[in-house]
Amino acid sequence: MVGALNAALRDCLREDPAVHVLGEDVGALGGVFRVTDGLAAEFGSARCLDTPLAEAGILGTAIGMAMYGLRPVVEMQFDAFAFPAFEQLVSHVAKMRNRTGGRVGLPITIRVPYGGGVGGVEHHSDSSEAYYAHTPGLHVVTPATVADGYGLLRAAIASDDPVVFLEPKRLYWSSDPADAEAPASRAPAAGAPAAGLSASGAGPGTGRGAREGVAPIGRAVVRRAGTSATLITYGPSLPICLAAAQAAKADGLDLAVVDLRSLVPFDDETVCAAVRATGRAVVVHEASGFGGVGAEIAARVGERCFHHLAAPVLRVTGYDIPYPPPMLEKHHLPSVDRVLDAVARLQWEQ
Amino acid sequence: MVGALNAALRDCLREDPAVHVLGEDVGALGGVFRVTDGLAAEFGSARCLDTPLAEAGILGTAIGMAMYGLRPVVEMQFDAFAFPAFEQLVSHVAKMRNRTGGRVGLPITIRVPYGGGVGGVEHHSDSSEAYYAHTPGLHVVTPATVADGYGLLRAAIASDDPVVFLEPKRLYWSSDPADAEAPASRAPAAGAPAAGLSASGAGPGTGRGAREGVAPIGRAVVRRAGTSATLITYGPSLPICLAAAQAAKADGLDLAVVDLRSLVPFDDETVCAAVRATGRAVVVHEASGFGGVGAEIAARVGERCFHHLAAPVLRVTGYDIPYPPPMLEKHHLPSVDRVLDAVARLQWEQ
Amino acid sequence: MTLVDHSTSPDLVGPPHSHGPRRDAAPLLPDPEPVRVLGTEAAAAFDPELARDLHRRLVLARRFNQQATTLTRQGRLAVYPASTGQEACQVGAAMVLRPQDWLFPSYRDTLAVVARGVRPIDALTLMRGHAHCGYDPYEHRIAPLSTPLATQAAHAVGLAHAARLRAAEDPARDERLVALALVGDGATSEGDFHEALNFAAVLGAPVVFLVQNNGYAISVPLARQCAAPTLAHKAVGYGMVGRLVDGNDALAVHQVLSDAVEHARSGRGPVLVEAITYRLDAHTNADDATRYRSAGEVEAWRARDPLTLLDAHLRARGLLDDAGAAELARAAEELAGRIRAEFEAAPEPDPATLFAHVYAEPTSQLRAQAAELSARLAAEAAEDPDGDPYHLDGDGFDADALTADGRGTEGLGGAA
Amino acid sequence: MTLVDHSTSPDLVGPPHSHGPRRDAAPLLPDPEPVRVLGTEAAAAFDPELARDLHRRLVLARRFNQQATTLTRQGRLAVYPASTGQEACQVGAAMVLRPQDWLFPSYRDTLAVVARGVRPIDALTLMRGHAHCGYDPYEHRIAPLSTPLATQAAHAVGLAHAARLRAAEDPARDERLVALALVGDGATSEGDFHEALNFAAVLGAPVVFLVQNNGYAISVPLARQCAAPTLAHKAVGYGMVGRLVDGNDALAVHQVLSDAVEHARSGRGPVLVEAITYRLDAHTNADDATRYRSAGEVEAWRARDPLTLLDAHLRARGLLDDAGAAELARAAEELAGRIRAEFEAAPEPDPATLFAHVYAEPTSQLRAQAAELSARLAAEAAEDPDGDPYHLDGDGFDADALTADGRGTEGLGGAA
Ligand SMILES: Cc1ncc(C[n+]2csc(CCOP(=O)(O)OP(=O)(O)O)c2C)c(N)n1
Ligand SMILES: Cc1ncc(C[n+]2csc(CCOP(=O)(O)OP(=O)(O)O)c2C)c(N)n1
Ligand SMILES: [Mg+2]
Ligand SMILES: [Mg+2]
Repeated sequence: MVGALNAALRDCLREDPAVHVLGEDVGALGGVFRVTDGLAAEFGSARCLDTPLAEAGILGTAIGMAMYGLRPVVEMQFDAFAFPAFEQLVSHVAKMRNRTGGRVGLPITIRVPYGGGVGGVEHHSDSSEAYYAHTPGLHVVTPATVADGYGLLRAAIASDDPVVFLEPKRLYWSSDPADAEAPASRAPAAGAPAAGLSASGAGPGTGRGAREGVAPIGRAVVRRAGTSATLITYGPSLPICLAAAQAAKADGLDLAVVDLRSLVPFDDETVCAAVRATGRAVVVHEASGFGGVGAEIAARVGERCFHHLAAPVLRVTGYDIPYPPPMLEKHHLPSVDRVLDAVARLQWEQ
Repeated sequence: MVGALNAALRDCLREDPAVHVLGEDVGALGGVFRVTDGLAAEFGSARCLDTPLAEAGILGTAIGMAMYGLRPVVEMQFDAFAFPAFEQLVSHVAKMRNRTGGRVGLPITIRVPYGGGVGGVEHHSDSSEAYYAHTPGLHVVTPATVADGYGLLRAAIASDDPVVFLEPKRLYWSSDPADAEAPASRAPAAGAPAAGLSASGAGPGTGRGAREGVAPIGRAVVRRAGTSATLITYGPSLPICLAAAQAAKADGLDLAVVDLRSLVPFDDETVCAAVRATGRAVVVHEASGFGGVGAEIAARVGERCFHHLAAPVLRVTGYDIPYPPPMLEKHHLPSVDRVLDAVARLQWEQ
Repeated sequence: MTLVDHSTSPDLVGPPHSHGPRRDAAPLLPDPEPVRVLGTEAAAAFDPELARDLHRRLVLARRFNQQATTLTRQGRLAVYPASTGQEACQVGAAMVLRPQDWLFPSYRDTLAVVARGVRPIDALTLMRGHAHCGYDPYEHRIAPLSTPLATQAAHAVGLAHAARLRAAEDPARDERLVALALVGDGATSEGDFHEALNFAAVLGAPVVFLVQNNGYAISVPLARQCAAPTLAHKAVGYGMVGRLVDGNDALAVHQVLSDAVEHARSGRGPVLVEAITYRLDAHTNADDATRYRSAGEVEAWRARDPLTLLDAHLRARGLLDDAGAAELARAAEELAGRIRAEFEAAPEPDPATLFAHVYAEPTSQLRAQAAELSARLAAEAAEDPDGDPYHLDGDGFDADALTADGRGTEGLGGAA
Repeated sequence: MTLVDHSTSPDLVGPPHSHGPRRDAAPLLPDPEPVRVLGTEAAAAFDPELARDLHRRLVLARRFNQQATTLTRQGRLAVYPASTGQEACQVGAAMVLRPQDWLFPSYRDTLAVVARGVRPIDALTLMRGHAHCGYDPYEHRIAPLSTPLATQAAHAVGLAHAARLRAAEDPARDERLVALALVGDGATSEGDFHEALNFAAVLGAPVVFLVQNNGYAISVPLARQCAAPTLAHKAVGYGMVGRLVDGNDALAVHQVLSDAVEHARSGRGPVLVEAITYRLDAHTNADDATRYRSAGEVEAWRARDPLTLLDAHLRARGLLDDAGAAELARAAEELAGRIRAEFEAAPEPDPATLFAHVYAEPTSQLRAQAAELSARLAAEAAEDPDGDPYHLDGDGFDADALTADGRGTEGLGGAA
């Protein structure tokens, strides 16, 4: 996915002089994950700016840049290292348009590598999407495929609203899973073409309108159609769910897999249609379960699909513990087995 | 409630020389809400310390104090002004015990006035309990009555774990509602006496053990027994729910009201027993709904009480918007009418 | 464009202190004796018209503070953090800026906002509780009053930096813009202050940071806030120029800030100015200042009231007489009356504004929530036709209605 | 106890700059020429035994860096941020502390931790990935290695402040404790650094802040990090003493840090020390330093290797000969061997540790989650008896097992 993200940044920098990248080590180094590789060389150190080491300062500076008409793309080096910028994010970035009666919008993209599974030492594997998703005024998106890495980042940068763009560290070196089935169609009523695993499945972008390969913010996609039960997931857990669906075939279960892609705005339509079709749902993410995004998903599915549910909506998530050290993280992360265990508990006997 | 909080601090300062209060304006001024009134005069400016204006510095300093064996009680002046300390809270306070294999516990109480309804200008009325509740390693409690103001603060300070102590600004000047019915008994299996509206309803404290008037962390209380449906709430919304229950009588509905008091640890037992008894539930809080604590409550009630539910668990919350200006906040806050509307949608016809 | 001089990369075979830019500290350090004009020889040389203009604005600003405080007592203003005693800083900050410049005020800086041309009612919208920011930041080049302390300092840096970037791309469109960020003495303790100053210095951004050191952060005196020789001494730690000025000497404030702004404008980097002043009123109308400071202290500072000092100067130099003072008093009353009238005429806020500007386009969830509220209000209105007249069918927040007719008044300057 | 001298409250009738404490800036400012001992007359006066001890520890520290780097190549260590080239700072920091003092290291400071007496395997636990902090902070008076940059500086302030508070209550129990916080040049840009220094100065806490200025924050050179004359110049902005030292001169580092620690210990307040040094290796084994710095630059600094400099000094003064060097090399190999042996013997981590120490008492939810994992692992073990041997019936994390037998070794000092 790193290549797709890099390409998206490069294309945006090329097409729009207002786009500026800034963050720690994004210049000569190309970022610790190399997502900004070569950008300073091509566009100069002013447009791909190595900042001092201070995340609140970075985001605060980006706010001022956006107020002057630029479209800053901020890189936070790791998820936990975005926390120093939390006040700037919650009290300013998320609220600026609202507090100025629509006058001052902040088209800032905040790229945050998140999640674990890469052997990172403490503070390098956090999943903080729940904090962002609960903050009105932010869009929160996360790609799970290479194509969406490109398409959603384009859309985020094109958006006139601030977007927290969560990059699953585990999938940085991924190519799209060959065994994933072709994208199933979205809920027909939604009216936009499904964005699939290839960049060709473009839907309407936000902000400055759609472009080739731009994935729509606010649209989930059914990665795998199924009739038995519906797995709802996003980001780093998509491959787990696809693998679980594959494995479940052996038990005669045909699992649908929904990739949310966008946590805010939330695509109720696609999710509810997919759940109603099966009557059973499991939500999967690696962040801690308590108060996680999975709670919101389970709650709203419960509200909206109550009479279609044959079993409670279950959650498979990280435990309610600080992220473990590398040697133990495998126990914490949702696994195919844990997903299948949850599916097995969906009251099939009734 | 201010008096009860002040009394709790005073008693703790008297009883335990390790207890230290620190924060902005907690000294001569007694805090902007006067919760620390008179403490500097009685215990000296070192034990009730006016700090420089820097929340990360305050919490970081408190961490070091706790490492040396003190029990710091930190005041954050307003909810949104705790955000600068977010990294210290999430990356250190919440994780220290875990990351040191249990060697270094941090008995820090972080008092945060939260919520709206007091005519505060922007950034003065936020509700951020969802951020804290999603952070493993923190306890998160919030009193809704004067007695719990005293009892839970005592328990928080006595706890050997960090406690985010959320004080509903709206209830600072409250006395306990005279019209609330006597506390109904808690789920019998839980084994602890119910903490009622008077300070006499003491249960076991944590950490250094129970004391007179100390309310147990981790125990919800049924504020009103009822048979028709169960309102689940906490902090500033408790009076709304009690009033709604009162009003519902006119429609022949007998609503139970559960006051969570402790968001983490969560009292599944009391909540589930109360929901199972009625088969219908509405969750009420003033924070924005999306990804709020209400989502967690609805999700876990859905998981645990699925076969007892006659209707979906509904939520009445603040909208998914930045907190409004004072003149408009009444529209945003859950009201008796909104609670009753939700109750009316609990599929009574079926 | 060179953002910073990187030619000073480590002298590899030289001494190890070659790390980073080496520059002489001496020119960056403030004179610990604050700059004064009043009572010095420089006062005689000061432009008399400018001095009179400053004085006029101080008089109006003082009246504004009084009127706003009165409105809090009448319950028409939820809260007001008066800048009484700090008017020389407020007025000076606005006056040294050119139209292309930007102001980044703190919550106490309503008067700087008004002095830059915003209608009083709009500058007070936040404190009235009708909306968050009552003026259009782009129209006036003023960021919203910032309640989270020190956070807006970084915004000033980013904006000034962006303007330089744009100017470098297209020199013809170079605005030669300066951003002025206002913070209090207490706010200098925040990490955001530090980060903003460092970014400004490293980027060489044209920003002036004005610290209004009024001696207190609510109840906390400076001695418990910072142990530095002066707050201006912080500048050297960022490699920027630090200056100290008597903040109650309107002429000195104007001079030091003008110099600082031109320093930044000319590309010589940011400047930190500390103005030593005093808040004569309580923190806000809700505060009880007697809890933390003595009446004697306040009285001593009242003797150094910036208005009194400038008044005395003008009278001594024959630039003000009783007739002039009476005329000024009338203008001040006219301003107060206008504020009251604006308050009378101000419309109630529209609940539709709650949802209209969370995002550029409301999400489906927000549309549903807006519809729910709209239906509820409609039902309430049906029950009680005399009640709340609002419903949610419009785009909401009619900020034009708030700012229209504001053009001619131009804040304190045009109140005559 | 007086936390800060508040007798300097505003001189009410005096000049307005009476706000806050007035103190002379001059004694706080660093000499922009870093302190050196090697190559100066002071070298001759330096205690020969101390110089030899320092040298011995530098040799061992260097070998430690090499061995750890080798372990990363063998995949036995997940990551290692070497301090090669910075050993004089690492060793100096540990040596100037007394037993009652506390050390607050950053993630790069494994060697300072080892030099203070922690077993290598325990100091490396974080980087091995077996647990977060492998040593008992209370046993060694060392906080966990801090990955979130600059955040631990405030912890040092709080701990030092608490110790003073306790000492004031009971002077007989006064430990006269000093806290030493280590940060990098990049970390000085964080707001947390600013806040910690300000708190230390206002509280008068006995803290020494040592900035190891190695010229880079990962890839970002100091010139893009800060434009100050030196980082030590930041001290004056807090009202504390700032000192600059050649961080590759082990004798100078020892001297300046000793002075700073005694300054703090004697109640004269905190000190900021900038040590100018260079990281000879990449940021970590995962980093590619050729992307941002030249081979020539590295070579130039290698000529100022702290080990080479001290070696030359000792040989010139007849304090080291080939036989002594050979003995040292043997001790270094012994250390390396011991590290490898400790790695061989280290047990696998126990999954029970995941839940055991989130709270003092696990919540019911955590107990349920632990039981779920335990059942799953038991089921897996039943399917595959040769698999993961862990189950979750214990209290978990047996830190004693990690630290036992570590007492006799005393880090670098006892490796002989
Ligand atoms: C981040 C943050 N923390 C705390 C507050 C609460 N608060 C509002 S004003 C104030 C004191 C500000 O003092 P100073 O910076 O000196 O400005 P002054 O009030 O004197 O103008 C405080 C603590 C805030 N607004 N923002
Ligand atoms: C708050 C925070 N932001 C970012 C990082 C990622 N990071 C780890 S090391 C590093 C550079 C540190 O540079 P410096 O302070 O000079 O220390 P050095 O690596 O040179 O020892 C960065 C940016 C972090 N660990 N913490
Ligand atoms: Mg002040
Ligand atoms: Mg460095």
